[in-house]
Amino acid sequence: MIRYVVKRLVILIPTLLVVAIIMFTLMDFVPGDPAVIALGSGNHTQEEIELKRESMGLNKPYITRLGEYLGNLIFHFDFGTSIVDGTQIKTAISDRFPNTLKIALGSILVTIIVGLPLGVRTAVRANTWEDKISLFITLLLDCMPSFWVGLLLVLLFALKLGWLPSSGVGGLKYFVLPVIANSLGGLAGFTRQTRASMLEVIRSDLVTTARSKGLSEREVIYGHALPNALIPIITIVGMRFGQMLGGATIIEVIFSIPGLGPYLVNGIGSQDYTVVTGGIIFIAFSFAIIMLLTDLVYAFVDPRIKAQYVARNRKGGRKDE
Amino acid sequence: MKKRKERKWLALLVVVAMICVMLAGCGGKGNGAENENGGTSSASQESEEGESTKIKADEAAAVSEIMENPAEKIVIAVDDDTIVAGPFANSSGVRNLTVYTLWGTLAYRPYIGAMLEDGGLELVMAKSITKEDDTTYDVEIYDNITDSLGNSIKASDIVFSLDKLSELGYITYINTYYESGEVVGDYEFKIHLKSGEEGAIEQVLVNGTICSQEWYEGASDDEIQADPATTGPYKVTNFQTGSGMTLEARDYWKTNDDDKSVVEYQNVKQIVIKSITEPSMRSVALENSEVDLAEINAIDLERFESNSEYHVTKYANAMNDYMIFNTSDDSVCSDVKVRQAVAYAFDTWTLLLANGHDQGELHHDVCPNATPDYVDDWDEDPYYEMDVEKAKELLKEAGYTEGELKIRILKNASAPNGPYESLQAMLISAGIDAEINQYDRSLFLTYMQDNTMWDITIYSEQVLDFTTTYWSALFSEKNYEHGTQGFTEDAELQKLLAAACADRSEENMNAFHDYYTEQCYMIGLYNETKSIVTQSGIKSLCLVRGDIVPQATVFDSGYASVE
Amino acid sequence: MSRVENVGAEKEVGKEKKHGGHGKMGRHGGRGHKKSSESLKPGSLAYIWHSISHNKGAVMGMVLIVLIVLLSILSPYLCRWGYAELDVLNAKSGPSLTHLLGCDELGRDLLSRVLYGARYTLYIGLAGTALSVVIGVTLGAIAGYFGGLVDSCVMRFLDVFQAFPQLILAMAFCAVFGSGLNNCVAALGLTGIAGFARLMRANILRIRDMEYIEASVSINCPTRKIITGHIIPNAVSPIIVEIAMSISRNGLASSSLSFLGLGVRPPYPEWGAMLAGARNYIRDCPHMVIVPGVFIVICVLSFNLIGDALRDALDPKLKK
Amino acid sequence: MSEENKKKELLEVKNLNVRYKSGQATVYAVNGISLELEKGQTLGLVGETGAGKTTIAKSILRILPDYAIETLEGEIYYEGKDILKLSDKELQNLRGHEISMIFQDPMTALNPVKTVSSQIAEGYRKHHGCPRAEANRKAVEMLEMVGIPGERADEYPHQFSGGMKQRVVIAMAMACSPKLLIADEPTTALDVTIQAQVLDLIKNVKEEIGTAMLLITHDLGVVAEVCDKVCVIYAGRIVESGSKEDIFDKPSHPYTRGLFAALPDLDKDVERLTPIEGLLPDPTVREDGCAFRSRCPHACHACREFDNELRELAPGHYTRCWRGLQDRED
Repeated sequence: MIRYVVKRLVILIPTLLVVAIIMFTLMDFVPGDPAVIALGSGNHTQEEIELKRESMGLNKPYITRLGEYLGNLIFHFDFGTSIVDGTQIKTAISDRFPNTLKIALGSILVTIIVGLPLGVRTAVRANTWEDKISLFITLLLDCMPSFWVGLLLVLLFALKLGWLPSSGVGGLKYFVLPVIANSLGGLAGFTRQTRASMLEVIRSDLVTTARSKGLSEREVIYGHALPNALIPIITIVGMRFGQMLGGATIIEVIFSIPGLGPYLVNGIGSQDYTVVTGGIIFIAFSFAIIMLLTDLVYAFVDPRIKAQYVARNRKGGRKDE
Repeated sequence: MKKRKERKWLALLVVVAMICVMLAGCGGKGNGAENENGGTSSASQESEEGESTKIKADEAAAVSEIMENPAEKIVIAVDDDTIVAGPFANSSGVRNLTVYTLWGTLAYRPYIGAMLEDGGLELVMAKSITKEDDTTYDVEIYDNITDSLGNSIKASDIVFSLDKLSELGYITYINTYYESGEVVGDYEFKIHLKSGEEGAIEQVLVNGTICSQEWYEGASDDEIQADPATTGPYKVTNFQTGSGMTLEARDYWKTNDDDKSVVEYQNVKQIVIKSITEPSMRSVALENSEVDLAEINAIDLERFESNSEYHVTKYANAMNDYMIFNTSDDSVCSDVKVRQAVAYAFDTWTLLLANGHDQGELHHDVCPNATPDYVDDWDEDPYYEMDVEKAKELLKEAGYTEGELKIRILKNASAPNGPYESLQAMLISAGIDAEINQYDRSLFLTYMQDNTMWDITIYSEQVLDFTTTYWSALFSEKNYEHGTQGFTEDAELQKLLAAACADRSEENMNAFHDYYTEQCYMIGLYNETKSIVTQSGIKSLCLVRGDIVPQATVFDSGYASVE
Repeated sequence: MSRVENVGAEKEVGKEKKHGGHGKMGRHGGRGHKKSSESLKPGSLAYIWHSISHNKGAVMGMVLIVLIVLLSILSPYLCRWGYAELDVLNAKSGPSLTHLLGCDELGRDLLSRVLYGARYTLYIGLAGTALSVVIGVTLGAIAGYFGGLVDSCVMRFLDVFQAFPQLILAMAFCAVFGSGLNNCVAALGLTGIAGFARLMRANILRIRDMEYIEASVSINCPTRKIITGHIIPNAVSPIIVEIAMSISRNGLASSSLSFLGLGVRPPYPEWGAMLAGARNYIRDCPHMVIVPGVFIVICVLSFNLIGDALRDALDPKLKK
Repeated sequence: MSEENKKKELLEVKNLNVRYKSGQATVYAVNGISLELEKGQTLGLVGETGAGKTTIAKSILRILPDYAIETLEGEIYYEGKDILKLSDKELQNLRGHEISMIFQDPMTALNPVKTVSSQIAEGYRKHHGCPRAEANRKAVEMLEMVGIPGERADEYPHQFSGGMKQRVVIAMAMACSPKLLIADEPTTALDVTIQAQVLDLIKNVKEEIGTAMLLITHDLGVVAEVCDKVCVIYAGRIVESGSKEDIFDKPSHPYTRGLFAALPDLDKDVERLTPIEGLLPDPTVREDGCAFRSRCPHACHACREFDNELRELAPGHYTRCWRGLQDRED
């Protein structure tokens, strides 16, 4: 198993290198000259710009700049400094990532805690009115844009009831509203997916066998049916968690939470290409890690896949995506 | 046969929760009534309608009166999430609020038009400044200046800081005027300027943030940005990127209150800066007493004005909006008739309303009526009021049929949509096909210097001392590669400008004003009245050129911060 | 003569005998002439249409969509006010006789803007989805069918693509090429590719090993024909479901883009832009947020209902 | 049924009717089945696929898919109590403890993500409330009883062959030594060599624990070897029932005869076997008269008016065909 994890990590490096190279090259072709941007607003004489280009090393040929950049990236995880205000991108990301992580983790937990039982219940009671109503409500939540939901939640819980702070960062209670606003959106998709995979398993023979052993309905559904329906559900959870690591931009802007979202949005807004490149490489890296974790969880949940990983190593074949 | 489970109320509960969320959200107007008392003018000191918000000279309240009730803490919500505390940085919302709180400068400008010669400048680090000739000044500084880590500040540190600022290029004024510094003694040095222009020395004295060279060169990047050795009256604690920081009063080297400039007061022990970029969230934070002070949009203002627990302070926005015509041959606006047609086709007050404000001052020149050399009777003569018939006539004269003329409006993405959409709507109804091209902030600045990308745009500038300096910033060919900010190459314009700059006689000022207005190269629009809402414990705010000086806020005896 | 009838046309395709000409479907015993969905070939358009029209939700969804499209086309003639006409006097006013649904902050009539704006949101939803379907499906088909090196290259490329959050990728795209209707569509389209490609590939892998593909390969029918003739039609059913979902997702995403100032440029009254623009007035003039919000909800709901009906029609085992 | 063996009786099914709803149509799966089973006795249900055999078995344990059930009528008495009226709790105590079931396809019957021993121990713990260790010991004991080495107890189902999996299913069913075992075509999914082993295993375990068995199959060979009584099922009805000897020696209903004619017989030298023509009638159509008449070689107009009543040919031997009587006479 460990060999499998190592193998996947080794495959990771080329993927990220490709991402880094793509982003670095892309940002070279984007309009706007980094030196001018570094000098900020107002107009500058030509030699000032030239001086700045020299100090930023922009005159070196593309290949050496790329080599330097990748060298820094791999050996000391240094994404370089921001063009606009010269701050270290690494520190900015390490300051901001915990906030995004808290929202992402919170939202995933809420999605699972609410979505899973709801999905199972609607599957067990398929096509009854309860099934139709909960699907309709989650669909309704799905349709409402997140900034609208965020605002309504603040007006109700922060202002009217005064239970929670309205915005900013601090203790855990600052993250309650953003997490709810962020997770309501994805609930419909998650519930529907759980319902679909549960429906498939509920009608299979193994459930009938379990029932014939005299187990209670709860033991049959949660003990036998759910473990077998987990694989597609875990894929959805992994995919959504990976996406959220890119920063729930809208929620972070509404609740003034300094996460990766606003950092990248401002970076794109002020053409701060080193920030954008660094941010996206970091997100790609964390996304790939989450994908690897999801695959590992597969093995944990389903022994057949674990066997496949272990067997795959001995034969040296490629794990089929 | 399956026994029906009894959890029917689960779905009902969810539906009920949904409805009350909707009602609470949208019922804002409805049940906000309990504290609405019919919009009568509240007890707070509200500037009456029409009183010109011109700031001639802020008589800074006498030091003793300010220090009467020192406060423990004040929590300020700002509309900007780039939290910056380092010595050298670009100007931004947070930077303008805290630069003088954290960093000492040689001098401070308490009002528009304050100059060195007439003693308007308040000296901070500089003990005395003597002018040797137009481009060199000899400055003597106090000998007991220290920063928050105790490093002493000498002349060498000051020259180092000014050189560093000009190298990094964050403050354009320093780059345009500061040539070099020459250390003469431990506490004395000479400043050499690139040009003897009026106001040049003030820009260097006022904008040069000073820090200790020894500390700067020894500190790591993170320390410089997040935990700097500040030379101003406050130091930084609890720095959170993108979210806020806390400024704490430090034992300041200048003890004699009389020498202190308004920025050197320490009237509150702790200043907490909280970044809340969403306007509606700022008013919620204020109502929910999470902050003591916040800038509020006009739309949310009404619920605070009618509430005795809050004070509303109105002030003229330091940035003045004006419209620029691209008069180069690559644009349709090279024809004066087209420019005038566009000028007559829209109404400026509608633009102001569309910007979400209901108060403000319409301009009769690109420069607001706030400078000593502004000619008051400009405000009386007619200034391109909306006249659709005349606009259509001018269009015909320029040879365009209805809807044939296509105008490209360049817009900055972060500027509010309201004014541009209403401008577009008015132009369209006057038969001019207008299109809005919106770009992000820095791409917008790049395209502004490219005469093939736009026909008209709205830009804003801050007036610092005189109308002539404001004019030269916009029109003088020295500042732009070709012609003026609107690419106008007009020798007559430059001649009149030079004359006005040399001698600010009314006759010269009128000549330039009339010429460029008649040629319609640029037209002044407005500066809206902004409003800051504070909790009632705060008696008055120290507002200089549109920026709050938090350390000089005047508190009531019963003041207590929300936190 | 015994009548042959196959109960519930589960998986076998076209097993029952057809009587007479194409028009007359299989005749049924004593249960009158009603054509039950079992008699049509599963996967054929008639079958899909038949089972959708029996699904109450889908019918409602389709009626709403058609209604909105009609109103949008007719809106310039129906409404008294143009969508960009300013009526500054009663800006921000609530629903009144002159303005049925009230005005926005500049005094433009919300009713005409919302109706006229429908075309943009729908255009973004449909065009964005079309772009991702075309590129995504072909990529998925190629990766799925050829496998091996081609497959892993495409998959690695998709991994990279999928790593970027949709919003950030769309923003980067708009920042580089400027915001505006078509860039917004291109941005949303690009970000949808990975989903469709993966779905298509999974289906292709499932179908590729089926006997009837091996059969057609054995009679050396050209690969191109196999892909277009056999694989794509059978792999298309999950894609149709995903299309419906993607349209509603894109429509919604355009409002997030407008929130960040990258969506449709004014004066086009796209719902997302209207919603994002009115967010600061949510407490004092809620109608400015509710009107576009309700229309977005109706639109997205209808597409989801249609999507669900399609899924039930094309994936029988989930029907019961 | 005579009075005295009433009390010996373990299971009595009276007039069981089961109808499914499929789309708009109703499927008449079981149309009035009545049968009895004494302790330790083995009853064989024989019939073609789709005759309703599995539905009967599943309705005894009430594990029919309730989303698809339209009506489930009749009484099923187990030791005097009607299973259809039992509460969920009582039903759960019954399943796996008093009555347990073996399924047709071992590949899908077992839970792939749980170890074999845990799946067996689970049932045992449920009914005996004993600590985990004891349940596991019982599971290993059962596995060895069905011929699976104890050390393989913690492996997963995908590591076992089809035959081995069926042995696990049997071990699971017999864990709580039930009084009645329902076996739904236990050997159909296995290849012939394994079939014999599994059948012997079932017989030995049954005798050892003294379990009555309801065996569902379409393989007359299996019936001959294992069953004491036989019921022939056609289109949801018993067309002939009786002891093994009655059915094998004196088949009277045309369908039963057709079944035997379709069997290759070693001692008879026959060129071609005579299969029964056509297929089962459409279950969504209720027809009067004898359901088999469309395929019955002796069908005539009388069959249409046939009142579908069982006729007693001899004590314990019934047939649902008026013609059957005559065969006995000539």
